[in-house]
Amino acid sequence: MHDDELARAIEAVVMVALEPVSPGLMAELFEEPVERVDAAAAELARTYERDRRGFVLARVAGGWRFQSHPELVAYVERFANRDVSHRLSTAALETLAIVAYRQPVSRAQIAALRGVNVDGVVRLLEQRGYIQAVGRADGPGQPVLFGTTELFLERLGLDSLAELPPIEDYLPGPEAVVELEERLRPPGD
Amino acid sequence: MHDDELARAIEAVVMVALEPVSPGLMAELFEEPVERVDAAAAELARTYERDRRGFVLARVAGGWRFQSHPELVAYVERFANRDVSHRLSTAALETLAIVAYRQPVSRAQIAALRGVNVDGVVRLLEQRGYIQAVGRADGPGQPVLFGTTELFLERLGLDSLAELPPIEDYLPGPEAVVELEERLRPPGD
Amino acid sequence: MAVEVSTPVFEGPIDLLLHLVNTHEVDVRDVPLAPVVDGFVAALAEGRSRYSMDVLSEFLLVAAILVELKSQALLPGPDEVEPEDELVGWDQRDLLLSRLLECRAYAAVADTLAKMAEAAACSVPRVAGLEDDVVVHAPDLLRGVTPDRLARAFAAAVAPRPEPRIDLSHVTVVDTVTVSEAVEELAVELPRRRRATFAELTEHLTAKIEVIVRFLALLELCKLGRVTLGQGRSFGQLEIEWVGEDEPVGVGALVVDEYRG
Repeated sequence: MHDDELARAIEAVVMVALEPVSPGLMAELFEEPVERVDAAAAELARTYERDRRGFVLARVAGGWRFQSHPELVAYVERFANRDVSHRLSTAALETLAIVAYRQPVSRAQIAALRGVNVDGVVRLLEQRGYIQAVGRADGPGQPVLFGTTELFLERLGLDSLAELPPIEDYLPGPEAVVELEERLRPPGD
Repeated sequence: MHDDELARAIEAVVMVALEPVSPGLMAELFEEPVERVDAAAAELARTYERDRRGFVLARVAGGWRFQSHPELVAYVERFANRDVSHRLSTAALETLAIVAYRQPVSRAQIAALRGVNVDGVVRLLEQRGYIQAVGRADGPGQPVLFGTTELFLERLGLDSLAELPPIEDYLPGPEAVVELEERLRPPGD
Repeated sequence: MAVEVSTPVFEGPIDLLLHLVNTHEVDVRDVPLAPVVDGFVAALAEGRSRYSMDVLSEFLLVAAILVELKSQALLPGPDEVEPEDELVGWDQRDLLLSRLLECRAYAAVADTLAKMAEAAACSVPRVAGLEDDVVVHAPDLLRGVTPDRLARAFAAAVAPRPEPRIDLSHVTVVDTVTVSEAVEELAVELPRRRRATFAELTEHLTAKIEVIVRFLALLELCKLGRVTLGQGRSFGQLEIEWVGEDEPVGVGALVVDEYRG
């Protein structure tokens, strides 16, 4: 792979990643030596710094990730604390409900139920502290499993998950449950 | 704010956003005219394209967001371990097209056009988040009127509905009208 | 393949008949519509393997337009000699045609939309969000969310997504009972009655569309082997006999074909 292509591939993958991406994983993906990948990422990071970009490519927790430049934290905080939505969207609430009733549950399982990619919504709920990673599934890729947090219980005025309303009272009938089980299987049907 | 500072602030904020960031919101955060913010973002987008970065700054659903460059889709797909394209059925797509071009539109109006009951398809599109109730008609029964969502724009990579291809280009010409009439006859007649 | 009909003035596919009526090559007043319906019933008797549900529903559409044309032609208008009367048939034809044209435009653009979506899917958006060390004082997003609302949200999220079902909305734009709802209704009523005529089953109905929907529902039940349909003589009453179980059947037990639009 050319230097140019390698740099672009690193940029693309790290841009869409939710967690820091390890050089080892990228080396596998690109079929390149891990040292070369790591050096290319470090070179990119220098380029951004030199060009005074508003973001940095940072080496964090054993991997590379994009984040905002510390010099611009004032704007980022203003953005994060903007007074836009006081309420969760329907999509976010439904996703939270799925996590609450189906925990532990993976992103892919939620996506299969909701029929759309839920990465952004899961991220939002995670960052607001309503859900958290509680483990990993055994299957291929060992996807992260999510569950609700103490904060979630607190906000809903619940002592424990056992106090959630029994979902049977809200479901139309036994057929729906069967269908639900079927759709909870990993995608790829 | 200096041009440089503005560009960096845009980069920092868009980098941490979960959804496209509207120029209006950034104008508020930065206390700059919205036109200036929008122009600066567009200039950044051109810079990335010129420098052949692996990511793009795209104008989608009324805002700016970072996304991976389409040329690197192979790596991103391998990384995310998922098929990024999942097509809707023809029935769903045609219904979606009707909603997109005729919004606000009621179920009955869609059904009258498509010639079949569309309750299931409309519900599916609503659950996927591509369409939503946007109001009610004045007529008898005050049927719910549907319109497309921001997610619809995002999925199509459109900035606004104005970017939809003009439906006139897809209306059959006079020859097709004649042909359609003839198709009312059986073959060989 | 369209359903063939046979009348004293015309023999052939029913949509051709509509075409001829519309182009005034055949006077709709000369066309007895009963044989048209006979042709339909005969077509059904020949077995459903020959005709798809699309063809049969298209027949119903065309037949409905013919009935409407004929009723307009037979009813004395306020100004019978007005030349506008000549245009009535054209109006109907144009309506059908313009609907077909518009549908074709949406079908064509739907393909373009799918391609746009595919192209857009090649770019994956960044959704990593904020770094962990950014201080967020954003308002509590869960304010006002009760456990009950959460449970409702879950029920909404996992509610089965119904597949599209056929009905005859193209004949009327008023919301009406769907075929599967009618199947459900008949599956409760018929075991009680054992036998009934079509007239008895539909006497409480006022809208034509509802009668037609009951008819389609009976065809469904027949296909499922729950009823037999018979007719003593030509133009006689349509007689229905329930041959399913004695107990009323929940609709969950009946698998009604899913029709795609």
